[in-house]
Amino acid sequence: MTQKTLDKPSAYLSEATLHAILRAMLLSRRFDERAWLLHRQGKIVFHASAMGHEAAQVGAVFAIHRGVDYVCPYYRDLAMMIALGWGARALMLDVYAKPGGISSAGRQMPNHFSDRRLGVVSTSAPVAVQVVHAAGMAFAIKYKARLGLPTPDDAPRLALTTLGEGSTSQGDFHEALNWAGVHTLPLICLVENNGYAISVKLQAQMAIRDVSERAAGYGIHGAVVDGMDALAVYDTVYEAAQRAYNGDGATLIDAKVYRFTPHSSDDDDRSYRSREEVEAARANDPILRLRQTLIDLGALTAADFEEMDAEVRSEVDAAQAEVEAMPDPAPEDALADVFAPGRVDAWQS
Amino acid sequence: MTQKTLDKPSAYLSEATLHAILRAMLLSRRFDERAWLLHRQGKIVFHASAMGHEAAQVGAVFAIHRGVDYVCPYYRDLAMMIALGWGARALMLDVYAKPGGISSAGRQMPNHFSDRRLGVVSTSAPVAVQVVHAAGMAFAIKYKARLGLPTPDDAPRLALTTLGEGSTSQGDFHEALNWAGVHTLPLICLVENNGYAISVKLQAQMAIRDVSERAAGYGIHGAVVDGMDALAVYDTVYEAAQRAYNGDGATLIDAKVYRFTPHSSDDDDRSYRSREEVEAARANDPILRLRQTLIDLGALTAADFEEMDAEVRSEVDAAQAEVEAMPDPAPEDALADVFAPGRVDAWQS
Amino acid sequence: MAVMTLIEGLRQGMDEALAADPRVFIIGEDVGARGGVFRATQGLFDKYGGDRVIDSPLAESSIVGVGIGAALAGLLPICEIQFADFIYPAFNQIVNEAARMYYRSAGDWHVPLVIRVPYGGGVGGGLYHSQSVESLFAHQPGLKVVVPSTPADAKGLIKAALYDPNPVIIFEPKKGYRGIKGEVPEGEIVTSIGAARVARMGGDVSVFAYGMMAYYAEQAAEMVAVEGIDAEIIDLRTLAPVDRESILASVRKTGKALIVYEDNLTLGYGAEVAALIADDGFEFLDAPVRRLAAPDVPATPFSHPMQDFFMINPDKIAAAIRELAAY
Amino acid sequence: MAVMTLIEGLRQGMDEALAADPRVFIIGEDVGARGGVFRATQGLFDKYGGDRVIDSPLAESSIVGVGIGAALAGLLPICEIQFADFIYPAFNQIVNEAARMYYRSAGDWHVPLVIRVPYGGGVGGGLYHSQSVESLFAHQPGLKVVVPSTPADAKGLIKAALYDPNPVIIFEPKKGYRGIKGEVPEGEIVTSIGAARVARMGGDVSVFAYGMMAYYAEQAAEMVAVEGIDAEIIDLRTLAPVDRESILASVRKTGKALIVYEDNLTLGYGAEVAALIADDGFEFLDAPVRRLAAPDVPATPFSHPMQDFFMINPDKIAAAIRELAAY
Ligand SMILES: Cc1ncc(C[n+]2csc(CCOP(=O)(O)OP(=O)(O)O)c2C)c(N)n1
Ligand SMILES: Cc1ncc(C[n+]2csc(CCOP(=O)(O)OP(=O)(O)O)c2C)c(N)n1
Ligand SMILES: [Mg+2]
Ligand SMILES: [Mg+2]
Repeated sequence: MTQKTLDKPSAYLSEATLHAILRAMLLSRRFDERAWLLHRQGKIVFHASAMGHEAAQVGAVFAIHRGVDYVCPYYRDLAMMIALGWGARALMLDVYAKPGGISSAGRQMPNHFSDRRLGVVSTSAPVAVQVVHAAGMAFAIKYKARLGLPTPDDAPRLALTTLGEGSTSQGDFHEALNWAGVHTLPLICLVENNGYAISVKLQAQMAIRDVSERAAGYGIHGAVVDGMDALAVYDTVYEAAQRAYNGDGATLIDAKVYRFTPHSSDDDDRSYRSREEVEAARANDPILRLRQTLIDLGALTAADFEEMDAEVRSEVDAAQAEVEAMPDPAPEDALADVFAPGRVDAWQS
Repeated sequence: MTQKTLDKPSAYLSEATLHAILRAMLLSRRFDERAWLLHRQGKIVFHASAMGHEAAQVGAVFAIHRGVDYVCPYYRDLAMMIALGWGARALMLDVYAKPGGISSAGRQMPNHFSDRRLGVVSTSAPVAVQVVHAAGMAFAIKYKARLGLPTPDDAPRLALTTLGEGSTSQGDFHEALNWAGVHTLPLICLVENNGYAISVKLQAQMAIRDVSERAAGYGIHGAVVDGMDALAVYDTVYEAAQRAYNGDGATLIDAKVYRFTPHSSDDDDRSYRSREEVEAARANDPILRLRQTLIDLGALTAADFEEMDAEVRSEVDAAQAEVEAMPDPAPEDALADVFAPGRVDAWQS
Repeated sequence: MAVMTLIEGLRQGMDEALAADPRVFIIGEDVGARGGVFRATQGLFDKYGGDRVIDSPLAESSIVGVGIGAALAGLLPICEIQFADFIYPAFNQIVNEAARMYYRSAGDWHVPLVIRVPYGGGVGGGLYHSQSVESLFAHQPGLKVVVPSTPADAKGLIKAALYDPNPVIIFEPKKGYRGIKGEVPEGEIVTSIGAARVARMGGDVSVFAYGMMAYYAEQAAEMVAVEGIDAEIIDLRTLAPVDRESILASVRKTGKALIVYEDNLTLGYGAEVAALIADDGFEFLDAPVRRLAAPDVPATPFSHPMQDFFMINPDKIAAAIRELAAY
Repeated sequence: MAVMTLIEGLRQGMDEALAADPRVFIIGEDVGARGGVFRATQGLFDKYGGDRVIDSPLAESSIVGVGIGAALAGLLPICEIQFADFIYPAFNQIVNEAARMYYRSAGDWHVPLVIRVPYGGGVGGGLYHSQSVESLFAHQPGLKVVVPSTPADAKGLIKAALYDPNPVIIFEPKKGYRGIKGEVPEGEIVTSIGAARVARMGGDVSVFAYGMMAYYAEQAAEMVAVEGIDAEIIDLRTLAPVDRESILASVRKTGKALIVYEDNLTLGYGAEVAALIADDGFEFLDAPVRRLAAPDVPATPFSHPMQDFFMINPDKIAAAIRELAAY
């Protein structure tokens, strides 16, 4: 722990927190690997991976007020859900589409996350819509402060939203960031830039190198970060979060990552990228990088890592065993929850 | 005509062309004034003005291949239509909604221009949609060239599209310019920036000063121009046109103008801007500025201008007299033209 | 009771809501100093300030999407779409997001959003300032869709929409904004969403309509009354959820159903009403289920002769009632 | 004649069009090297190159809007929307622009655009990979909407759409992409837009359906045939314009109409068919006009028990036929 003198926020992270970051990434990875296995075994019908994105997702979440600030994630954010507080069981409920699933009780495909208690807004599939919701939530934060509405001490103070670089081509991305600029909103828009939108390469998606080049056009801040480096992501998002908390507006972050797996279990990526490319990228594994960083810092031993790994693996095992045995939703559950009952006052949040 | 030594394309314009530019602006103005009068007299039910935008519209059109290159205009572009070849009669048919109207034979409100022979695509009302169409037309130009499809010598080589600054907030604006960047399209997007979207000020629309600051985010060129100076607009659009013709891609131009009138005949601008502001802006009249420039250049006398003015006024008078006397569309015309008949081959353009 | 116009009823409803609950705010194009292009929000900016009555950027998807986010965060937004014709850019946010949020989160998140949308023709607005788009939204489970045709319902429905924890779209018949006048009770009134209104009792023919067409249908009923035809006029008022019972009760009584709407015939809202009657009301029917609607052309033409040809009016409704009565 | 799957029919149609006319090109997400997420365009990128089979940015409004512009400029674009659920961002371009261009320019500009859209449920796609959205578009005059339910029609309709000078949307029942097989004539075949297909002649009950539901209805008809119920199956095939005559002719014969669609009941496409029959076919009717459709919940749930509850299948159709036959 010799880096404390450096002027980067991650240098002040406690060993416990560093371990928590690493553990979230590792649990995500082990769950993710298991899900592919379950898919191959025909036990689940769909999965989409965070593999390669873990540092970006976890590093970001640790830099905000976790579980309090609003989060509008996208389908690839399973490591983010873990960083926010989910365990393997919650993820398992989703992939098995069990009635107890927090996200949707089996209504939505896996990866369409939701957890109101953690401030995580229900994810749909049409891309980029969540960026507008996040702008609206950030708007609400500012509105409440301005109007002096009663807000608990631990109220959300920013909204974090994520999307893939391909999804930035949507009009909604533009409209949301424009609102963020006009209203100086406490918003962080984190682009998990893996260079592909399913098969479509970055170059077919935009004529610029960094998505953050668009920030200036909205009068907001922009940043680029190595999304395979959890602590670098932490530092960048931390800075963006301070900006948001201090009323200095929104930040658009381009986090360079790589998707180690096909787009989803429905995809076959051989038609559009070479095995060599994938192998080369896999060498830059964000988990192994953080492991090494922590070892170099003296904050972790190889044995610690093995222990942590064994522990998360058994969490995944236990979750699978428990959830697999659960009953499926009742068919008629399809009819529930079309309209919220009651009157608005009862819903005060 | 002493400026020919300056390195600006407008310095090479012939006296006849300079007169044509001025005349188009003047005819637009006189028609525009008449339309407001007709509206007050209850003879027509709607009008929206180009007053204050004439230099931007006419200067732009003279810098492209007029009547050949594609144009996707917006509702404020009446001076642009004149520059493209329309007379007062064509505009009059639209405001009176007569069956002979080129734009729509009375189907659309006035200001929803269309003229296929001039390459002008039918304008609708939802803002910014035309920017995407223009990108598609620019795409078609490039496609035909790449595929070696037979194109006449006088085929369009670029698409020019216009919109107000408020309309740049729409997602379609973003999506269109992104295509232009990705495909290096021969497109010119001219923003007629009058600082208001009906009542909404620029500052409520975007957190930047110049719309063209967005160009970099799409990997296209950006430019700002004094939109009250016809020759400056000509120069800027000329450069953008050369870029398009040469395969060097698209340009986003922010032309600073002012709307001298309310948004339309349905608007009352007193609620949102002061009379002082409007009067001050009117002092910077683009027509009087060009008149003075040409007089200074020795390309026009005050008497020339008076003669030109008398001539355009009588064109407006004659158009009104003729069109007012025409019969309205037959009620059942409402049923025609739902579907184009025939097969696609017959439609080859 | 005060007599006021439909738009005054709306404005009063919003005014009272803004006064009563700081969570309520308005966003939309020109809703601020300009008071809206129809003046629906006139005076509210001066009264409540720019923090509560907010001019948005010109971008409908974000007007609704920001509204959704704010609603999720506990506020009560009223989003104004300037004309129904311009609601399509927000279609994805309304249909895929607002309408599905409660269902997809299994009741965890809800979206108490109100969307106000002036709609309808006969105002010289041409293809893009006249559209009736309600059937597209009444088709979406998870959305409530209401249409006032009286000033009291204008106020009562906007209140009901604000109290509803679900997204509610109010389609406002803009031709009636100033033309439709009526009494509005003082203070709090809430029109219950899901209940039709019997605008006129009658025994010969049932006419189902809403918005401007309900207003016209009442006029048409008076025209045919002097000829001895007794039409019952049902103002459907809430299109989603629809009041099946009131519809079927009326058809049971008259045996004849005419549905009037100003949208295009094919798959306009009246198609569902006709289909519902043709199934559950079949045994009551003494005549074909008739629909009177705009022809299937892309939208209302601008020129007056064409517009009048396209639009439904009291005379056309009276003629359709007569024809059905004579069946 | 070759036997092929529905998706092969589509692909062959596109392949022949690309070969025959250089104005034809394809844009969409992943249509290039990937061959589309369903492989509808597989091999076409290799055969015709990246200038003709073009991966677009991930932005549906621009996929359609660029298609409109290219069509206006004389090209013949085929725009692929990856899933029907993602068509809403393009709603404004399709409805306000493509559908109204010819009308609003009084016939001056036309938009020969083809939009391909995989739709429908039963594929484990949950709320956002299962939607049926055809009624929203069949409601729009100026748009043609077709739905193949056989490989021959898949090819014939894509050809017809390409030859049509108007915008045509092809909704492709994705669950049948590989499951539906059939003979496809060699070479040029064109299915006429506006004509329904009598998939099975029968005298007891008329069943109107399209896409996967037409395929299922044929199966259901065989199930009830052994019980002595003779159902006529009409594959509507072109939803706009609709084939009124074929619908009415069938009802005249059987006196009983069942309309089957997998969209939500309320204001799904079958509402229009029911309404049409309840008016022009009223005198032929011996029974209520029945509709069998998905319940009015926001969209298909993911979990299999719930999905199966939501979806229409041959058993449910057979049960509805039996019930109507017994009326
Ligand atoms: C509006 C919309 N269109 C199409 C899709 C289908 N789709 C799902 S993910 C995806 C690619 C997204 O790429 P990117 O944004 O780069 O995110 P990544 O998956 O690479 O993390 C596409 C096209 C969708 N979900 N939404
Ligand atoms: C999608 C859409 N929403 C709303 C409108 C209504 N409307 C018409 S013009 C206008 C303001 C446009 O302002 P700007 O783009 O700056 O152009 P200007 O009129 O100032 O030239 C608005 C809100 C519209 N036409 N289209
Ligand atoms: Mg990506
Ligand atoms: Mg403006």
